[in-house]
Amino acid sequence: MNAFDLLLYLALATLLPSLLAPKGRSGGMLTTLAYLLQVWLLFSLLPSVSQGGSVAACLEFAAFGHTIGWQLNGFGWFFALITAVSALIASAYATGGWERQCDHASRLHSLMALNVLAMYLLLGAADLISLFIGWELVSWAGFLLMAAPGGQSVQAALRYLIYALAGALALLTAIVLIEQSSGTIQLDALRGALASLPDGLSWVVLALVFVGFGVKLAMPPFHLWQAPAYGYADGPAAAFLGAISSRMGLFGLCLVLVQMVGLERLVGLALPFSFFDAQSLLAWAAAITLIVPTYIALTQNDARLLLAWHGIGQGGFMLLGLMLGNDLGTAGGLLHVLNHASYQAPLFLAVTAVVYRTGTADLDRLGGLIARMPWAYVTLLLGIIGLAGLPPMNGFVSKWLIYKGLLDAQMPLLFVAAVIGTLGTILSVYKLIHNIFLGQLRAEHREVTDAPWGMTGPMLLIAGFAFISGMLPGLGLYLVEPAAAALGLPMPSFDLSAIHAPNGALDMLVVVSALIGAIGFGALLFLNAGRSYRTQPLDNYAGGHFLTAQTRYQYSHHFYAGLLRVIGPWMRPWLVALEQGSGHFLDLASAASRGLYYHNGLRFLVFGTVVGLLWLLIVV
Amino acid sequence: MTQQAILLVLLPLIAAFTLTPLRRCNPVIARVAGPAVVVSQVMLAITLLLHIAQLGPEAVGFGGFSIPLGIAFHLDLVGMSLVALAGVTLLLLWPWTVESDSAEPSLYLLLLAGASGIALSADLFNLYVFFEVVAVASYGLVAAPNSGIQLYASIRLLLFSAAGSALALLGIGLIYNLGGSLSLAHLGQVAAQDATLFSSVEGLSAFTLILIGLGVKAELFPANHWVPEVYGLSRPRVSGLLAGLVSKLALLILLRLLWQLYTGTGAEVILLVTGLVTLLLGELAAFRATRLREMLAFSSIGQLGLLAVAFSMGNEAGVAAGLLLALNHLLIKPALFLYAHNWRAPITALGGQAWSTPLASALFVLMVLSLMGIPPLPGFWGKYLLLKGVLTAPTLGMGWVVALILFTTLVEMIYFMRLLTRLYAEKSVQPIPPLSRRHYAPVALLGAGLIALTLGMGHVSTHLEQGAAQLLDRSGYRDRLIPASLRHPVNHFQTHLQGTARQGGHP
Amino acid sequence: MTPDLLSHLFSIASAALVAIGLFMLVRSHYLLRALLGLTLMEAGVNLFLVSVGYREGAAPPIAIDGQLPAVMVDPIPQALILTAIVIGVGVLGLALALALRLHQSEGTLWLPRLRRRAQSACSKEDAA
Amino acid sequence: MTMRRNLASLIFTVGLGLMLVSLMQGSHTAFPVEVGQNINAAGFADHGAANLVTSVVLGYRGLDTLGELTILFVAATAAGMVLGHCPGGSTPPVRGGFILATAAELLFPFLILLGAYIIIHGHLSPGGGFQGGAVIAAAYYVPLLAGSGRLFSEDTGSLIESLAGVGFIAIGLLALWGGGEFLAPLYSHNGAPGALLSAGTLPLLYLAVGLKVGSELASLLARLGGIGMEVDDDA
Repeated sequence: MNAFDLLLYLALATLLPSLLAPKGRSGGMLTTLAYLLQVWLLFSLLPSVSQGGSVAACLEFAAFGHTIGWQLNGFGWFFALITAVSALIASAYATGGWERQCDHASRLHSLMALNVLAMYLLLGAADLISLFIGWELVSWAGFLLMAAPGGQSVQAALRYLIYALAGALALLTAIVLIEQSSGTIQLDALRGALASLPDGLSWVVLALVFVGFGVKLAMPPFHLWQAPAYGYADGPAAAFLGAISSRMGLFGLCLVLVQMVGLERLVGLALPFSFFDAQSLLAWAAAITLIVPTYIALTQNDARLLLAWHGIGQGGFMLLGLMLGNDLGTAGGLLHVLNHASYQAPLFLAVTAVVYRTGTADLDRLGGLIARMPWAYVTLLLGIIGLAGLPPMNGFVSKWLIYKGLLDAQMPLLFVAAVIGTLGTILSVYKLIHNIFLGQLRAEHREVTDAPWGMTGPMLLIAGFAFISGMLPGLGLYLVEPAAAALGLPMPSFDLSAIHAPNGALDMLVVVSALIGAIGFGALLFLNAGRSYRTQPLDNYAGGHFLTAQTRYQYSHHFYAGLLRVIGPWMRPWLVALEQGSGHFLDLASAASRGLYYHNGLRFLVFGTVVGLLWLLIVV
Repeated sequence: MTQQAILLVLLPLIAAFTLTPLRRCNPVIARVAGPAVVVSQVMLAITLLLHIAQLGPEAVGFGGFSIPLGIAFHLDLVGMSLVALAGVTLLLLWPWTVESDSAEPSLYLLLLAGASGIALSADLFNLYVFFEVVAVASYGLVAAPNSGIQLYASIRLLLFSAAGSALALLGIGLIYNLGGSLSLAHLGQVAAQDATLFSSVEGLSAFTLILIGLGVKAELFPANHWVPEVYGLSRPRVSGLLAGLVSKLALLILLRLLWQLYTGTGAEVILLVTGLVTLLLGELAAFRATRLREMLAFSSIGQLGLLAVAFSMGNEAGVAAGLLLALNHLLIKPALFLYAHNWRAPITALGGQAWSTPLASALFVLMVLSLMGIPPLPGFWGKYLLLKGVLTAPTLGMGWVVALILFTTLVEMIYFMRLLTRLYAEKSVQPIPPLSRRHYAPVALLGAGLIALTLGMGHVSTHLEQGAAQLLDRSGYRDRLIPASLRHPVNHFQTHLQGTARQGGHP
Repeated sequence: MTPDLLSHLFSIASAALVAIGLFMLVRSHYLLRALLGLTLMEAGVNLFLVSVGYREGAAPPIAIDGQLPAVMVDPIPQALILTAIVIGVGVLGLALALALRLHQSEGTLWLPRLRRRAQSACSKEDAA
Repeated sequence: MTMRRNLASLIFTVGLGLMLVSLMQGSHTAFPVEVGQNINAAGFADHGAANLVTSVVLGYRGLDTLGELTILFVAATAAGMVLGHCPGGSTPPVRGGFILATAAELLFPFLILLGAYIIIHGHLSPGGGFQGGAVIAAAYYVPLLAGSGRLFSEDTGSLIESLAGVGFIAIGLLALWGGGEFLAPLYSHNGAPGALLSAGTLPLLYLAVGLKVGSELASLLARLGGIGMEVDDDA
């Protein structure tokens, strides 16, 4: 019984408290405590998984000539840690007060615990079958968590599940192909095993794997499901899902692309009649993932959907970094997983806190809450700075690494694409913070206060971590190291605050002190600039005329009207139309074949006989 | 020991023959006699199954004639397991509650006798006869409640099935015409000596005719139009029996024929195409089904098509996949039909019904998930092996087959998921009373069987592979069934008797 | 009649019976006529089976005064059709019984009408 | 329209027939038959039955015969279940008049006798249990048609049915438990070939078949005949 076994048992036991004590807060508290224990257990596993080591679980069974087991290595450990911490924060947040407004809190807790268990089973897979089992479990657990609130979330979750199941089928096919071509399903034995596949088969496997894992990563054209599914989930669940769930796709993709196929092979796999190879194709897919959902986020009017759309784009960043194969790209891609979790969770939690108090996430019906909910504002501010990838937050570090990696790998076009993506991010997160916290306060929100400390505490905690790990990126990179080692990818040298690249280093302490210096300078200017006029946030004015609270401040609606007039024609929802169209087609085909069965069927028997015999007479 | 195998047919037969007079003498004994006989039959089957699992398959001749002259049984893992499963299924779905003068128990026993014969017989015409026993018994079972429109269901089944049987008999005649024998092993030997014999137009036409004829019961495409109406009208137990058990019996005959006679003749392609069309039409039709029953009927068609595709691969993985999927379907479909009896309302009116019976609904979900092929339930292993089988099959164009399988599986997943989300929706319009006890018991037992199968998959997998290997083992089948001296039929018992007669006279 | 035609007479007759039987089975909207078609079909198949065992100039496989004829037809198909005929009789008997009952309860044996009723029964059965 | 459909159907049927003819042809050209010839060669010695078809029906393919009896039994049981007990009362629905009724009464013993003869000589000459059983069933059905009121007694019928069926199986099992295989011939040469008492247990088996077929067909016909049916106005 090693720590990994304990972790699995503990994850299983985490399901229990809220099942056994469906009423009251004791269930939630015990669950949170269990997550804390899981985090501690994971840290105790660190020595054994660093340097490419791994820990095998005693959970094992045999079927059809295969031994199916579980084994955690550094790569899985890295994701598992993020999972456990995200669950801890979300659970603490829910227990801390959010669940007072929720009638299915115990269901939420147990479903989140189920998700964590499923993710451990996926991340600790030792072979392709256990990987698939974990994958399906994650999909189903995710579906249940998304559907927990009922109503429109069920439809969104169902849509997700259909995408996920389609992906899983593609994945299963890929697994069978891999098993057949290499004769083994053990992940350890498969390291580099796919490098020698013939080109045609390689493309097939790559395509299937891309569909399989790409669905979870919501890479276009499979991106339609994610935003509503995450956005309409319960707030803490959305934070958890947004922080880690779709990263499982990245995990799987890396496992196949980096570990089994190898990036050298990807570079060597040229697409006929074009100048693309598999690596650049994937990198461009990542870049599209980065850009398209980000600009869709721009048009959203629901804060939760806006955030969820953003989460997709950031996944593109991670994949882009990992596809580079150089040390900076790897470090950036993996670090971005951690960093994204550390700011996406507080963003969702802050928005949830706003919803908790105001009852709406509609960006057209919020505003001016900065004075009413200052802590939520701080959290959201830290989060969006991270999301936009600006200093001093940790998002800046990972994005810097990726930009630098792109330039090092001499991919200027992709660099431009990444910058365009970041631009979109900045624009839309500004819309987010403006429409919620700045501008005119709405009259019905006059009495709103900050969320209870039980909720504010966890979200500030994690936002604080995002800030500190931005200042000291070595903290995050220290956790990334085992993952890169397990994948066999290079890492740049780093210390607590600085990353050393061959042509130019990044020392975040310097960046942060410069920034603080600049802010201090600005503050000095502001404080010495003389008396300022303070207005009530309920007040409004235009052209020097003071207006009352009844007159709406207009700029929150159609926020980027000018920009959208420019890019709007590019954003036709043709994929949505395609999705609906295939649904209609299925309906039509179904009606046709159903109609076939309500006729005098003997005719078909005879026609079938005749046609069969005739065919034989002609062919044989 | 293995000579007792004939008792698997005879026991239920004797019971069925004597049940009517017995009922007149003592109704109480008559009530328990049926189940008791089935139990003893199952026990005998399990004993023989263990015997075979240890010592390998065996052939059993009848009448003391050398085998091509007479009829023989071939006892292998798959056949024996099917006998045992048939007994268990019938026991689970036993008509405990019918009035005492109903003949339904007799029909159940006769069905069991026929099923045992089909599972074991190695003679083409004998298979046909036992198949007819099963078929006629199923007409009776569908008609049993005796109300007007159910009689129509029975007639419809009868018309299809009888037309199919005539075509199949024509096919058997063609085969006899070509090969000059009815013993599968002997025909296999003839086919091995003359490879062109069964790949000729006549040979393949015979296969096609038999495929269509048996396809009526195996729910394969051109002959499965009776399915939605009959399953929609007949009682859930009977629908479950037809979809779960009878269809597998028909398929087993086809498989024995395919692998003993038609290996490498192109007959696999015929089965494959039939299976694919069946699969596609069934799953697509189920997509828009308005009622659970209808959905199950069409999904059953789809599943049977999938089985045909799996078996047509003719490699060990494909056959093992087919066997596992068949077992899965056999465990699940009867239970689902029992649920459907309760949830008769249109699917749109079933919102939130699952909450009123949490445990039974959880079992329902488990079964549906296994049908969809979600790990680690047996259905998943079936799909996995199926893909493995298709991707190792030497035939060209398997990519399309895979694509079709994946597409139909997805369609299946979508309609089942729509159903499940509706069942677990928030609002419950008017709660439907929970499953009655006589339905609950078989459902629970079948669910327990499914869980046991899931947990014991490691153990089952070796037997599945063995069973698949035995089904595909042509030379072993022949060696077991045909004695070394084929040309000189020896009658041991007979010569023994003749000897005594010559020596010392005979009474 | 030429011997060539004679040797094909069996197959032509049985094929004709099967084809006509199948045609009747499919096209008949009246149950009893469909059953007649079924019977014709079975007759055709049985005829074919018997013809399979036929040899030119062969005698029936029956010993007369303890002596078997030199050339005999194949006895197996004869045994087979004996079985097949009885099966056919059984099925036909059951079908007629069903038809009688159906006529008593539904008042018609007109298949399209019955099918319509069955379909509507399928779809409104939950009312109970 | 109808004309055109009929023409299409005609062409279709002819085409199907031609296709079937082409399949059924060539039957006697390549005929590697061994089984039939072997039976012709060995059957007489194996069973001592002058009618080789009988030794196939009851000996070599005895299991088929059992199956076929089973089918008849299933059909009769199912039909009985569908039709119910003695429907339409004990009197036949049609009264045939004096001449018909008397003739049917007179015919009855002769038909029974003929049936019995066919059954008992099944192993010697064309005929046997099925044919004889059918004649016996007719003996009960003719009076029914003639309306003389003689209805087959269902209770006796089912008793004979089950006894005959069990008897057939018992003869088979006797061989199994005697150390041989199911349905192995017992005492094959207890009489001269061609004599009435010959061919071992085959006559006994045929007797069981004859009784079973006779009683089942008779009860089936009795049940069918017991129900009156009006002329269908739809047809």
